Amino acid sequence: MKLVIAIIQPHKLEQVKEELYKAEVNLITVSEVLGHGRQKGVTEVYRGAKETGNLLRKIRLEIAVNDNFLEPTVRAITRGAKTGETGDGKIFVLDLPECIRIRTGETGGVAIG
Amino acid sequence: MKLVIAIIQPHKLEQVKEELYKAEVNLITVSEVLGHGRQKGVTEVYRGAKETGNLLRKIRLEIAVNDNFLEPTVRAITRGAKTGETGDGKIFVLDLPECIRIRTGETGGVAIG
Amino acid sequence: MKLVIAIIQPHKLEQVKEELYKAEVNLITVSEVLGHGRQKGVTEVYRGAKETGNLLRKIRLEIAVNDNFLEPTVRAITRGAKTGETGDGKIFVLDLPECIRIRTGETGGVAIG
Amino acid sequence: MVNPGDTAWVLISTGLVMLMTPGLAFFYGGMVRKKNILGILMQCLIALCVLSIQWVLFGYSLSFAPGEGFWGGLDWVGLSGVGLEPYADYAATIPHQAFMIFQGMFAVITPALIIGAFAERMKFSAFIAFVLLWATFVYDPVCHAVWGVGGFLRELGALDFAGGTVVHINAGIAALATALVIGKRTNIGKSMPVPHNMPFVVLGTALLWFGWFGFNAGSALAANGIAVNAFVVTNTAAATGGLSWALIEWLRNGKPTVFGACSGAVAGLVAITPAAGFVSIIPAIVIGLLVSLFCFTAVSVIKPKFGYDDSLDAFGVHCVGGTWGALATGLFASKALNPAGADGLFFGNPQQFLIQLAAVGATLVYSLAASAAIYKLVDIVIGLRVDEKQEAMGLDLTQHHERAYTVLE
Amino acid sequence: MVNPGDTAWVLISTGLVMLMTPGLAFFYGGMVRKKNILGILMQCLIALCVLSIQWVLFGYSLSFAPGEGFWGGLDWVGLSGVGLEPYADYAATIPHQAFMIFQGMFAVITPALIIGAFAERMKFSAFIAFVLLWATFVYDPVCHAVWGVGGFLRELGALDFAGGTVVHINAGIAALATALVIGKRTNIGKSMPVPHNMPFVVLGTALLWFGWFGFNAGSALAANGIAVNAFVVTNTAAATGGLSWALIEWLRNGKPTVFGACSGAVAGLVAITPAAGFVSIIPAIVIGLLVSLFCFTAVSVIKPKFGYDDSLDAFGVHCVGGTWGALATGLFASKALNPAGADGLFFGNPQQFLIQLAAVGATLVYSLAASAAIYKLVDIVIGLRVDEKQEAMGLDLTQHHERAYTVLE
Amino acid sequence: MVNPGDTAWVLISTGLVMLMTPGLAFFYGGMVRKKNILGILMQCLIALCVLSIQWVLFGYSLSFAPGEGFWGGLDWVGLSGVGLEPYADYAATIPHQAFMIFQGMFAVITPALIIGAFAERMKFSAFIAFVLLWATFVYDPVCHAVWGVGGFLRELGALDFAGGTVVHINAGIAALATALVIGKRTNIGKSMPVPHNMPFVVLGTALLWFGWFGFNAGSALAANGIAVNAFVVTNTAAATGGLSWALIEWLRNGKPTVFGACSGAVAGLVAITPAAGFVSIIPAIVIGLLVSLFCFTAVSVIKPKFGYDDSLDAFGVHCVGGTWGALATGLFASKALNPAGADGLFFGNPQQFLIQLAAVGATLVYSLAASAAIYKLVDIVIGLRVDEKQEAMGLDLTQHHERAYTVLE
Ligand SMILES: Nc1ncnc2c1ncn2[C@@H]1O[C@H](COP(=O)(O)OP(=O)(O)O)[C@@H](O)[C@H]1O
Ligand SMILES: Nc1ncnc2c1ncn2[C@@H]1O[C@H](COP(=O)(O)OP(=O)(O)O)[C@@H](O)[C@H]1O
Ligand SMILES: Nc1ncnc2c1ncn2[C@@H]1O[C@H](COP(=O)(O)OP(=O)(O)O)[C@@H](O)[C@H]1O
Repeated sequence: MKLVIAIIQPHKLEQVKEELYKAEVNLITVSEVLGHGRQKGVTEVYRGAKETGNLLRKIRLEIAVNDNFLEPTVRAITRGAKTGETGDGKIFVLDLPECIRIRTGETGGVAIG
Repeated sequence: MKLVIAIIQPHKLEQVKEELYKAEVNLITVSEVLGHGRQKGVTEVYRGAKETGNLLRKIRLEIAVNDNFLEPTVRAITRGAKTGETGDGKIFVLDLPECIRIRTGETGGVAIG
Repeated sequence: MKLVIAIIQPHKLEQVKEELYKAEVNLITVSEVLGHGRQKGVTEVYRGAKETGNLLRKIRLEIAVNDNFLEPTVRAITRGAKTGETGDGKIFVLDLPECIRIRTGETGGVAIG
Repeated sequence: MVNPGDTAWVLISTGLVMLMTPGLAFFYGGMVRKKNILGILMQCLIALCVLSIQWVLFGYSLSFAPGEGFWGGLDWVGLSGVGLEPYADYAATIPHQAFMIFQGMFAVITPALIIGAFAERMKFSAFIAFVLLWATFVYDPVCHAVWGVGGFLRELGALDFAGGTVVHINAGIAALATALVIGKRTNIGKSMPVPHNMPFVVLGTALLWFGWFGFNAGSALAANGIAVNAFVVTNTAAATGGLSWALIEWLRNGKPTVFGACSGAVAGLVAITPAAGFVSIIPAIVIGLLVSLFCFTAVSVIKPKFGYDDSLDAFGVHCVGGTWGALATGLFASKALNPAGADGLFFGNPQQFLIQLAAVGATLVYSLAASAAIYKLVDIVIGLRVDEKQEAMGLDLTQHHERAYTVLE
Repeated sequence: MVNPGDTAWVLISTGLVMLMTPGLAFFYGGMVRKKNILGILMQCLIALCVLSIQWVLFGYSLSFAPGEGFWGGLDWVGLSGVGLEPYADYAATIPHQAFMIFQGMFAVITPALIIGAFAERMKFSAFIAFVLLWATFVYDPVCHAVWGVGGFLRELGALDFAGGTVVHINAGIAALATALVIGKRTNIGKSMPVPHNMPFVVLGTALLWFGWFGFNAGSALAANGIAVNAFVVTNTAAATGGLSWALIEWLRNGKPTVFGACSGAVAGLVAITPAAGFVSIIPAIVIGLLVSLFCFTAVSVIKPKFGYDDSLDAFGVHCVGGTWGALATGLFASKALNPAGADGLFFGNPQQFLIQLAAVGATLVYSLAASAAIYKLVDIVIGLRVDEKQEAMGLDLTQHHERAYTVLE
Repeated sequence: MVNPGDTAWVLISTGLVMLMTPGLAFFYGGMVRKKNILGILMQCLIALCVLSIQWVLFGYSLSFAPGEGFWGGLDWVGLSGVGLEPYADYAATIPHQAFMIFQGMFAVITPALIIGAFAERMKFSAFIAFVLLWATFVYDPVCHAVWGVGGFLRELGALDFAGGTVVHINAGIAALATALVIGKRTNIGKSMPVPHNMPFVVLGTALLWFGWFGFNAGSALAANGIAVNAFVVTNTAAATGGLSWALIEWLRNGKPTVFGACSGAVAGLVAITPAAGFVSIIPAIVIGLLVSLFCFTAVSVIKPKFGYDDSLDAFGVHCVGGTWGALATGLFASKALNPAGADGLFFGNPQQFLIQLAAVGATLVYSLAASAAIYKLVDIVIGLRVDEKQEAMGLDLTQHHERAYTVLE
């Protein structure tokens, strides 16, 4: 099993979710994060003091998948999130040795979906 | 060492924390996330436009433990978080090769607690 | 590749970021979390009801690095975040088997930076 | 004859009192958990809607039409006979409808005060039924008894300038009744829920304080010296109440809190309400200083001891503060200040104190019994509480299919 | 002669109407996504600034200087001749400048209402140009036609107590025009953006309701019986509108929402505006009950069907509600209540209903055409829309280099 | 004799000015970091409490009892002799206590303005001591000098309609003194803290603007032509100030900001304060346009250059804006408008400009010295600053044991 962590642009969330559903990946966990990457932020100005807003709002997705779903998941995210400009984000893939469904106590691959 | 990530219902946090303390797991990191799982969200309505609130508020726990604490941790979370209905959430267990306590520079198992 | 997760004090973020930039680690993802550790929270009082504010505000950093950057990264975080008092936080290091840059589709070490 | 200055004052005072209901909504709304704030805001908003209509249709008639000791009757139903000429028995220099709408805002906020007691667990449908019944069978009669021509407490000589008995004791004791009937929120106890947005509590306090100038000084029903006196003592009691609560916390808990200062200010406003047109500045200071002691004790000592879940302390602040204010009026009232009033105990007339006691007692007994009965009735017919799962998800989502705040974007 | 009571009432009413623009800012601001709230707040704030200045410089003259049917002329430019003595043709008991500044606040909020239509996608520079042109070439002439000495709809005998045609139909139909010209927001459709801060919507509603007392009751321009009547029916229509919308939702969607109750209250306030000085309490209830039905249908049925993106329903609430109010005035107006008015259809004068229809029609036609033309012109010269990337990032960052809320600390 | 219209106007104006302190609380509170907002709200709230009490106990007497050049004396301590009849030397048509409580709200907000200078680092206990001492030894004497019967600047003929010297210069220069004495916040410099809640800044601005109508137009102490004039120029200067600041930013930084427009509106309100009853519309426009230039320069050019940490620009806005306003009064005042005033330089009386200069100078010198001394004294006795760890954790948790917002649920 794998744990996929993706950092994407906030306004791409809807599209990514759609692509994931199309790929039959329905279970996801989403949170708001701030990211600093290659993308330059808009300069913010407060009473003349300029802030090079170096932390930009991003969305973080966390998706646990069985191995055979890894590639479709990564592709779905990429399809939904790509604009071709800096700031599109990254996908990180971790090994996931164990997964437990709290409701049933099931473990492993069957607990993921 | 293991890194345990759990997604639970918001109103179960207090109980999970209690169970964890009983299991002598005292160090945790908590954040608010949105989850999409099998649980159906309540439909939200804004001026007649219906939103199938497909992202539900959840709590994410992150707990680094030594291997011998893994099972008690998982059990404590399960005890605290289980209602038996969809939406109870998942526990993900990752391998944690290294852990450092910033204050002392200690590393490994001793730095976890 | 490694995924470094660090939990630090909120007011140390600026310094940690600076140290990371000095170490040429420029890409990070930041979020707000609540932590329960050894540090005792300030007791909060609401109409006489005391809350031992047992969840303290912390900052969580997530940084994917190539292996040769691991040590500089850990050291930079430590330099920036350390005060020597409880609550300074922890650094967790995970193996990161894969990383994809969404914009270009690049994978592996080259996609990290 | 209609005096434009007095009319202007009563109209703007009416606006100020109207603003208190949203003020209360934010005061209470900031105190609850994020998932329940819309529940509070909606209850306040709907109370404003429903009771505004009830008032012009029949509430005003029940309360103020000249009638029996307890009941104004139905002569003024639908405002028939309530016109744009003054009705001198109530106010000789403003249009009758100005008096009517000013009083209407009191009839709106009083039931809304009770919301604090059953916050975070009540069904919205049951709330509407309750608020309508309570306004009709508790507020209107008590209002008539104290302020209506022919009302029995009015005849008795009870002093209540702007609503110590009618508004605060009445709603405050009803709050206790409802808290007892509906029972505690689930899963609280070990760790009490914490106010989710303290700035909203402060915003609410500010709007309440501001609006209370209309509430109290508007109750003079003219822009005269009594109005000015009421304005001055209102501000003073709010200030001393706020300071006093903060100081009590400082001594007892080591730090003064914003929540405490807000609570104290509101308590001071509550306590000065019945007295505002009858007492001068030094009594106002005393009233404000002591009310926070009484309310703090009720909220932080008595409530935990008895364990009832008056979630946002509607009883602890309004009933306790209102009772103190009504009794203090019997102590400090002075005919030198307001010849239309009476002298209190400290001005040589212990009789007045007894009258005040009687009025407080009558209100407490009637309102407690009637409120509990109505609330129980609603429980039987509709059911008061949301189920446990709904309570866990919060009223916003389950009662209104809305969320207060988005997380993303 | 200047009457202090009337002057006090008009001044405080002016303050109340001023407060409605920030009220609107929060009402609208709470509805948009987090990334666009400052865009809304800024547009409202700058409208208040720019139009306050436009008004004293030449707007007031264009609107109210005695002139032709459509145009007041330039006699009162820079307030020359507009002094501190009463100008009896408009208001005999208050300084002329008091009338001027009271009207000024109407001239501010009317263009600001349109903001709801093009929210979340308009360039700030284009907004300033548009608002200035619209105020000058749409608001001022319509205002003159209806209220100015010599105005052609005034001569016709059209009744508009506080701005049903001048304010709500005018801004509401302009909203439709701008929504059509600027086009839909990108990426909406499947999932409509959700209000990011419902408590702000409630706060805005509360401030609007409060301020509307000044808007309507202040339009009596004196603290007299007509002002009191306007105050009472205003509150009543807001209450019935709010309740009615909630009930419609309850029946149709299973649950009443806070957003619905707020929308309904505002719709009730809109609808009663033209009628406030001419109708009594029962018509006010009818007006309030029905307006929510009409506006709900416009917003939840018609808009989705036609698919225009009137983002925050400025058309659906203000044009629809204002039209109903203006026509209802022709139904329910009564000379018994206000001899300076006229009788409506239900009081034996069908003529008045036709006059109201004509006034509504004239306003709709002129404002629709002129607003679309002006908006298109601004598009050609400056460009109306931010580019797609800016729309994705939000107006706050791209138009103002600011964020509304910090995430950390 | 008491005039109800005038009394209504002064009472509601008092309410409006009271509302400015919470307005200020949100204006300032939105600007600080999340962890310090309650510190701001609490300081404002407690200032309202403590100074309301100080005022009725002895502050009013020190300020307004007929006395020496600098000191009103103790004749009116505890409001003895301050009754419900008019006191003609101050206001002939309203109860004396109405004048007293109106002035009391000025005495509350003036010290609260200073909070902006030492925000995010001051101990709460030290704050209370400071605010009480400052009100007594700086505000009360300066107020007496300018407005009290026998006050030396009043005798000199200095014009200050609603508080340019007494309120804004006085508080603004004290702000500089305190910022210098307490020193900079730790760890700022590289990246200045960013306002945590811009909508609160806008809310505060709106409440300030609204309240300022009472502040300035209420200072006529009657609902007459002067009040109307003050109302009109107040709104105009706020509008031009807001627009002007936005335009300056547009030219200089490429984009206008909401924060800038709010700052400019407040600066415009500050500057028109001393002039409001003495100047007409064109001077008001000039005053508003220029004040933003001066304040923008102070805030964005001078402050960074000198490096003092006037955190929320209490000096940069209030002292700079107030000074410009006081001097502008000496330029633009006109007896034709207000015979009780004087002619300014542009109306042929250069003398008045010199008098204004003298009044500004005297206030600056006295307040700077006295404020610094008091602040230093409090530092020695109690200690001004929280320790570094507390500053890092924030004032909310460390001074009040509360958090403004919950993260979960
Ligand atoms: N090595 C990394 N570690 C942690 N987060 C990263 C890393 N690289 C990118 N990110 C996250 O991804 C976001 C987008 O990265 P960025 O470099 O702007 O995009 P792109 O790779 O498309 O040019 C960043 O804001 C940050 O949150
Ligand atoms: N495979 C997964 N990847 C990421 N998050 C998941 C996954 N499965 C579940 N979750 C998280 O757990 C929450 C609960 O899952 P759900 O399917 O509703 O519960 P249950 O498994 O008890 O039926 C979801 O809202 C989501 O946040
Ligand atoms: N084992 C752990 N698992 C998850 N989070 C942890 C763990 N240990 C520490 N943390 C996080 O780090 C924060 C600081 O830990 P704490 O024990 O207070 O600091 P220190 O180790 O410097 O004494 C905690 O608030 C918590 O968020």
